[in-house]
Amino acid sequence: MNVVAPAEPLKPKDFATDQEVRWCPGCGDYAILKAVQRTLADIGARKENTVFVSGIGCAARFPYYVESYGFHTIHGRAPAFATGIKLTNPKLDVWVVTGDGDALSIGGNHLLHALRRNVDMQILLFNNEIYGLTKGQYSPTSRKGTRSPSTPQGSIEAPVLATAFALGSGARFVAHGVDTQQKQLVDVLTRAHAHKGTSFVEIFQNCIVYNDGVYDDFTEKSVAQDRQILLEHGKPLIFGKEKNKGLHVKPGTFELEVVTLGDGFGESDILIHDETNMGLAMMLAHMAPPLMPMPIGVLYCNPAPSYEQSVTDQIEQLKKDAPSGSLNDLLRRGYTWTVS
Amino acid sequence: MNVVAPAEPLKPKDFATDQEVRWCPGCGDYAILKAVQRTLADIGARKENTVFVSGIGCAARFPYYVESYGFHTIHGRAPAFATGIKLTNPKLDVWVVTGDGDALSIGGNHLLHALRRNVDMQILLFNNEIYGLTKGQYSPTSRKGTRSPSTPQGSIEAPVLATAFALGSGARFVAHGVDTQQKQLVDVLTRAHAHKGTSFVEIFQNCIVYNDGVYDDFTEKSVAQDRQILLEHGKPLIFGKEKNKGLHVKPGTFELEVVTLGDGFGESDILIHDETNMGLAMMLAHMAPPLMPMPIGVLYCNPAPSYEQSVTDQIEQLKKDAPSGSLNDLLRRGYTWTVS
Amino acid sequence: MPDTVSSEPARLDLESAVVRFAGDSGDGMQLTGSQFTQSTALSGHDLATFPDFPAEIRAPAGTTFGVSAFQIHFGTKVKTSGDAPDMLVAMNPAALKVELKDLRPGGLLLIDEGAFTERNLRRAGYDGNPLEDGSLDHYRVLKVDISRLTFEAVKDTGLSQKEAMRCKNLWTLGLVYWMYGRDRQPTIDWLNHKFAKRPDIAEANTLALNAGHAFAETAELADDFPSYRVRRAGLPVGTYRTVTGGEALAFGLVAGCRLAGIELFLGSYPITPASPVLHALSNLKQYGVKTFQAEDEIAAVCSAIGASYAGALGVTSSSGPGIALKGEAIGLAISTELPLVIVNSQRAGPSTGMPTKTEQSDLYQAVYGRNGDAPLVVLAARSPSDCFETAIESVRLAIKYMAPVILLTDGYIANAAEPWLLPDVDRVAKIPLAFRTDPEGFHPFLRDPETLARAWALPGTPGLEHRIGGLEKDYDSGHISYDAENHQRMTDVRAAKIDGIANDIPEQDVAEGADSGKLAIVGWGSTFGPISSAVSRLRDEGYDVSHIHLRHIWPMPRNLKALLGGFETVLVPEMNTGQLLTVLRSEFLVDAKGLNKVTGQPFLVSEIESAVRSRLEK
Amino acid sequence: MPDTVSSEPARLDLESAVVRFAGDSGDGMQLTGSQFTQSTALSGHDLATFPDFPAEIRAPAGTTFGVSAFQIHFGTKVKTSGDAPDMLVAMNPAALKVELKDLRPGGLLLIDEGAFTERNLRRAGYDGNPLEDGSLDHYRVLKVDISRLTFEAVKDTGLSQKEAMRCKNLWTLGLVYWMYGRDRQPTIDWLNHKFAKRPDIAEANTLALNAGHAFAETAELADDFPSYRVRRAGLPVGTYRTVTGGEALAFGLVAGCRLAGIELFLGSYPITPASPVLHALSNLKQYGVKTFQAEDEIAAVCSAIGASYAGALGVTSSSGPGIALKGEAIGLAISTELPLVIVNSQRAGPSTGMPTKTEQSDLYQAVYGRNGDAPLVVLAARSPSDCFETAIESVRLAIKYMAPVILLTDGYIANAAEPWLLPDVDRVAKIPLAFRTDPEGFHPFLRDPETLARAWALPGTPGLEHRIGGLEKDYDSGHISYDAENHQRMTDVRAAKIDGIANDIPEQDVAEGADSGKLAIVGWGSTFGPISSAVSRLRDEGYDVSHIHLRHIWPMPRNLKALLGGFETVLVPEMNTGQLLTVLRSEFLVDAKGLNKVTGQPFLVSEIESAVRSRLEK
Ligand SMILES: Cc1ncc(C[n+]2csc(CCOP(=O)(O)OP(=O)(O)O)c2C)c(N)n1
Ligand SMILES: Cc1ncc(C[n+]2csc(CCOP(=O)(O)OP(=O)(O)O)c2C)c(N)n1
Ligand code: SF4
Ligand code: SF4
Ligand SMILES: [Mg+2]
Ligand SMILES: [Mg+2]
Repeated sequence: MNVVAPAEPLKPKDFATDQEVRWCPGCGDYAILKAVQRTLADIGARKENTVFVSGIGCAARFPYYVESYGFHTIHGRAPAFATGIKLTNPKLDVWVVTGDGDALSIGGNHLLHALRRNVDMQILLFNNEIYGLTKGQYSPTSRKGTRSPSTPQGSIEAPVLATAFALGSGARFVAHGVDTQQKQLVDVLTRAHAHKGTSFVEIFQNCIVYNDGVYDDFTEKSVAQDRQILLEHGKPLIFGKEKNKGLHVKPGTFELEVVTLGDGFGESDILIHDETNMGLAMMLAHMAPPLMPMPIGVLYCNPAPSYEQSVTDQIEQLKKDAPSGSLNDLLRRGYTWTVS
Repeated sequence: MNVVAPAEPLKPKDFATDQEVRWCPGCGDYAILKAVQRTLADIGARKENTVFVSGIGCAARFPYYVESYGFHTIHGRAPAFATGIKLTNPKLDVWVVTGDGDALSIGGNHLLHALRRNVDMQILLFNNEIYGLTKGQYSPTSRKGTRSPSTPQGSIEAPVLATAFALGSGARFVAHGVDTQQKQLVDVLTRAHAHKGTSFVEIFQNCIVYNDGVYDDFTEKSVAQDRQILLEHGKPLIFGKEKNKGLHVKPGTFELEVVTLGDGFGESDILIHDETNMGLAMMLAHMAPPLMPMPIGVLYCNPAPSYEQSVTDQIEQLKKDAPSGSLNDLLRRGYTWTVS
Repeated sequence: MPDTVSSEPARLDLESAVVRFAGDSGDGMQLTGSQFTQSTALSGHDLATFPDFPAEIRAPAGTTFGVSAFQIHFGTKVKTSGDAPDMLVAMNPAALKVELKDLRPGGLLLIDEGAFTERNLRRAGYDGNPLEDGSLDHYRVLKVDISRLTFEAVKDTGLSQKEAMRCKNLWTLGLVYWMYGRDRQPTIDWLNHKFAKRPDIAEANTLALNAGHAFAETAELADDFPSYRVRRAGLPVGTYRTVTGGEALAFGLVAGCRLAGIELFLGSYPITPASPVLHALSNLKQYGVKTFQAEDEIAAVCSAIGASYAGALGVTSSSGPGIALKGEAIGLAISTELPLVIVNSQRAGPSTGMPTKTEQSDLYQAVYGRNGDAPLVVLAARSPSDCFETAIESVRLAIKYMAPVILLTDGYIANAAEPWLLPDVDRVAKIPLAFRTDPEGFHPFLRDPETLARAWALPGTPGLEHRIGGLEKDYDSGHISYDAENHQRMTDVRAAKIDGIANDIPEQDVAEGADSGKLAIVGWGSTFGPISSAVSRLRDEGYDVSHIHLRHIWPMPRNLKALLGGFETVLVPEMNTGQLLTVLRSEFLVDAKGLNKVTGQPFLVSEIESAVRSRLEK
Repeated sequence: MPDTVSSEPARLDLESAVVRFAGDSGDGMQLTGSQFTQSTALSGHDLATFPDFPAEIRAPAGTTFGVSAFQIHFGTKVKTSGDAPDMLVAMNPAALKVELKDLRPGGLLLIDEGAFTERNLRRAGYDGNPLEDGSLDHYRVLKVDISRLTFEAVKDTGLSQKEAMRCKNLWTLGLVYWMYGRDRQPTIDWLNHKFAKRPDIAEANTLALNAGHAFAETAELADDFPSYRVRRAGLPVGTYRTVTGGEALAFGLVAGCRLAGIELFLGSYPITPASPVLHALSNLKQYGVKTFQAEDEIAAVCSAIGASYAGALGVTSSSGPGIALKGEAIGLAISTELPLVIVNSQRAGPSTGMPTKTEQSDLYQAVYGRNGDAPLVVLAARSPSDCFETAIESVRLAIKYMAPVILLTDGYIANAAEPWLLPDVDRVAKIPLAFRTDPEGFHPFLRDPETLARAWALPGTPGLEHRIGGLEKDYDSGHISYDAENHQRMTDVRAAKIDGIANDIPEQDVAEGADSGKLAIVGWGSTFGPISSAVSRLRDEGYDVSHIHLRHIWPMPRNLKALLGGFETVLVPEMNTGQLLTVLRSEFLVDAKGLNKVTGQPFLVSEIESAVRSRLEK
């Protein structure tokens, strides 16, 4: 390795390590890795100032494959490590990579508090709706009825909706991406990075070995346009091959329905996407095919002061108000007496 | 103690134990205890079939004061213990009592999964926005700027909204109660008990020692009616001393505003409360004085199969499809051979 | 001299043989191994297996870190999966690269030539081609283009190239079956059953199996292919099956609960190598079992404790890092004196370590790893089938003493298979259990004067309403107490209860050898096999060495101190840096010596032998 | 014989005195105690205090479980907070009921008659009235209607009855001040400062203080009220302050980090009795300190490890149950070899136990309580002021060896106060620290050949980009490795690194007595005071006994084995069932004996003395 001169612009491949990538051939993680390396190049990231932090899982192997600093920690706790890192050195650009089990099973509490505190970092959740690394047990995002080694008769729990959970936890940036939809994924990652505070991105990732095709119902080329709605702030919520379907608020109620432009509804009847509206974001987070389209892009973005910033401000203020003396002074403040 | 004949109806005082109640004089927990004992009597609960499970904290001392079975467990884990208890004996009536630190700081992950699984039990969160038992550090529900032994300059995080978190976690019953508003509290507890699945009730509780008066802004007699909105399913969302204020949906948008009946708005312009609407519940969860009234009562109620029920059903089904033989048969199924 | 049965080749007689199958994670080596194991068992051999797979689910084809291996040792007096293989099957260059070092000099090497392409050779990190550069001269090499021959065999089935290639392992298995004179039918039956939904695949694999077999059989090749007759084991009479530690443990827990007439509740969270127990029990729900995959290890153990509180036997299973998370809750079970079985399938640590590799380094954690004075019971299983009995013993002690029991097993035992002489469960002693129902004079910490166990009173019982928790309790009422003397008394009784168990467990026996003498090897857990083989051989050679193997780690058998006192030297082989050693030294002030191996691999018999030889002259 | 200074009463001379204030949680006994401590210190006494409060925040008035007590021992040669009090102040019947048993026969008993109402007597569980039934005959009883007199004193301030009654403790303090000839001014200053926002309250308390003082002073009562002159301590010259363990520990951590020129990051979660460290550090943010109250103990330690990874010194603090939760993450710090200081303020266990009571029962957890072979450093502080030095030593070892250090303290040390001869921090040796910056030949597990510590390379450093984690790492490159030999090598080096620290710490000294002889008392942590007092007295009486006190629990000082070998008997007093004992026995095969007390209370000097007497004739 050599010292990198801050000037020279980096290419995606500059963010590849010398380590052999150890995911199963055909795993969706490869596509995500590609998108992330592309994003890093696009945003002009510096290897030395970039840190990838992960928990445990197939997804969590990610840091080994990005030429930057990386910390492969323990299962479920990555957001806590990342918080310590960012608080200690706010100049670092911190990315957390986690899986659905890592983030939402064992790690749910840390995810909640990272989002609530709004530490400036990006949390990428690779959701394959399964525990990959431990050989295919169902996960908290697995659909009801998922048969797995630990649920031979099928799982019985309602899955947790990652983005709904994030919104309930007070997240200020919540988005959806798809592993193989590179362009949108890079766009979302770029926005996530630009957002100051914790950005939460759920990426639908295909596990070819244990859960192949779970997302086909809206990612299959043939159905994608009719089953996905691409979100754009300030634009009407329209989708469909013919761009003729849209979301409409039943008047006087708080409900959304899909209507077809033309028969009785004009563009003005279509709800405008407002990234800052919590209730709307929550409704979007609950939408899923076949009844509703899957929202792709930014569901919610409503910036607030970031945690590490407030910490720094508070300490700076304090140093003004109560400048620290020497340690000797510190020990001697308050009641002391002398024996001579 | 003597065996209780199932017949005889019990009074609130029958649910009091011989243990001296050890909360600080004037603590809101006393009022909640009273309401719970009253509720138990009203619903005709049996001491022997009732189990109170708690974590650690002032609130968590609760089980010692209810004449029933009680398990004072460890910090933050009560929902997990309760799940094991209910799965083992679904006939038991299980109540979880927890504090804002217990449930939302260390216990956030277990709360998420209990709510998601929808185990049939009541979770009562005594929210005093402080760590009482450990002498007053700020908690995840403390408002920004809370000064405490661990935040001498004031806390800097956005508090987590208990009910928003519950909704994001997939809760099917979410409600608000106030410690000293006995009648409403008993009503809410009664409905929570009637709900099959996990019922989540956030109770605003005053900690007279470390956080006295945090809820005065909407519980003070003088302001209560103008600062609280009492929720009733199917009824218009009207409130105020003169019952002349209401919630209105800005047409074509997904936003709520407070309007005054009379000037331009009639009762028909007021949104009807729909307990089954997730987006609305989320908006209600985010309402707070002074701009909006505090919603009291049931924010969301949308029943789904309870977890322990599904577990039992699945096992019953299995026993039909693949009746179990003797253990000897079990060990001998599959390839065996004999040495003679 | 070999007898020549008609149509049967002249077969060399062997006492036992060690065969290792190695290939890509994708080559189905584990499946091949388990089929060969099955057939080995059915032909009446004693056997032990050692599956050794990578942490990666399915590493890129042809990489050395993607190599998956399965070793089987079979014949008579088989106690380990064998030191150096007599035969190595290498399905590709990477497999050869990784595994060759273990093959014994002169050993048989079966290689799929077809896989030795430029690309694969480079992937495996070979500059040249070992098949040509003479680097295999010390071995007996059989090169066969298995890839091509397999393709030939199945090409008419209309399978895709990819699917066709998946049959390579069955072709190979057919060939090896021939070498060891095995019957193909059971495997064919199994294929038809497994691929009931894809008959074409079942057929293709069967074709491959038969083709491989025929290939070796054909006269003109016959003598290239050595064929063996391996001695059948003189196993005791009875009905057998092969069993892995994971299965046996699950069966044992179910059996124990049945013997006590209680429901089994498993609260668990997946983790390598502990998941097999969760999987096995999840398939036994008809047998009074409830399994709960919790959100994490803490919830898993807490749900299990809740289950015990409500009247089931709570069980939780994990591996080192997960057990670490359970420490606080285990303390609550100790304090509230509820039964609980904690299964730890140990793996290489510290931290995440090497998840798929075996180790014994969680003994400290089991015996000492909690806050406060928090004694509990610790047991260890010595082999796959021993997991059954040890699990029953855990259930017995947990229930009888209202105490948590930690059952230690490891990654080797969890996945290894061995023949199991099936017990008649109806003959096993019942586990007495009576829940408290009488309100007369009841309080939750009322103790049985003999066992010191507290009363087990279940929610739902009229008149026994009570509250328990982790705060210290008054000895005489069970209410919260901060009284100084009472805390001493409760601390003492919690310790006395566990210590007393020493009188309820068998005295420590000597597995092999005299009960006093020059040297005792004291082992626990999965080192049983290698120690026992080594001791047998050494004793045959006339060495004065005995083998003592502990099942009860805490409390220890009451006669152990005296027993160890009878030996000049005590040697403690462990797959850790000396953890049992610490306990033995502090308990008995015996100057025991450690023999420690921390490589993630089981001991070789030879390693134990030479350690003894270096310490003893005959 | 007492000299009579004008206006000063005839005062009895005392070597030292033990006073205990006891009352309701609401009576402000802790505040009274700390003010009396302040004034004791200012008048040049040596002192030790023992605050003993209930778990309940503010239990209902008048209940026995709501009694809060504060004991202070002052005079010369004070090493403990004293065995039996010479004087007991009982503000209500409950306080009398709970505390009387400890008062020495003939001891002085100051009672607030006014609080001995029917109701209070019954609440406290008295049938009769001890003030009348003669049950106090063995003591010297002073009955004063403090309640009424306080009310009289403050009635003109216009305070509410409730607020007025809150001044009782200051009235009492005034009286006690007179008895011990104390100056009221510092307390008055303190009141004015504390209640700056409520001058009326400050005034009322001052009135009460003066009234209590005047009451005793008034001639006609003078001789009812004994007055004392307690010997000033012959303390070494220098500047002093009183300090609790919690404060000293925080100061020590800050000092250590300053000496290393590094930021301190505390990740913590509140828990009794560990919170004082969190609180103290939260008030020192100007001194290069960041404190983070995490969502739980796991996040706390993980954030601290993250901080160390990023270049601060990560510290986490908790008590037993919280430390239990940190075990898995501590394993990661061991595996990734990052510096980390873990402070455990021990409390009575197991499980929740008795949170406000002290104990030493987490030593097992510290030394052994993790999965895998996971060695780290364990230190223990012996007294409040010793926390300062021990904290600096923890910082030094954590940084120099890139290893986690567990610092053990306990509930007694955390809350007890003692005079502290303030060190000149500028004179303390700096802690050398150099982060890696040179990319030449760098890999993250490159080791210092001498300390075996790995290179500390921070994110943000160009050219040193690298990945670390909990999977086993290759010794020569730091990349993931499942290689068998490599795992052995890494396991060995992790152990060797920690063992090597034995050469970097002082040899074990003998605190008092000869370095060989009949009996050695080996202690650790907060038992220092009682052991040391006992040994002094015993030696004065001619017993051949020595006191050895360990700061370094793991690794142990290199000369310890030889040192212990020099004594016929080794006695190990511990507030647990014998945890250090286990380590000493296994390490050195020394037949040490335990003296164990598990009541949640510190040892009494007399308990140690009699244990020695029963074992030794002079
Ligand atoms: C404390 C602990 N518990 C359990 C495990 C085992 N484990 C490793 S990864 C994992 C879940 C992986 O699922 P996910 O987070 O969805 O990642 P994926 O493999 O699907 O990418 C589990 C249970 C562990 N390593 N550590
Ligand atoms: C594992 C563990 N960590 C920390 C604690 C200390 N602790 C006890 S209660 C509590 C928080 C109490 O706050 P809350 O849950 O809001 O209950 P409250 O006392 O306010 O009713 C804490 C941090 C503990 N007992 N156990
Ligand atoms: S198991 Fe699934 S998620 Fe893991 S690497 Fe393989 S395909 Fe990807
Ligand atoms: S501290 Fe607060 S919450 Fe706890 S008992 Fe006292 S008043 Fe209630
Ligand atoms: Mg996953
Ligand atoms: Mg609280």
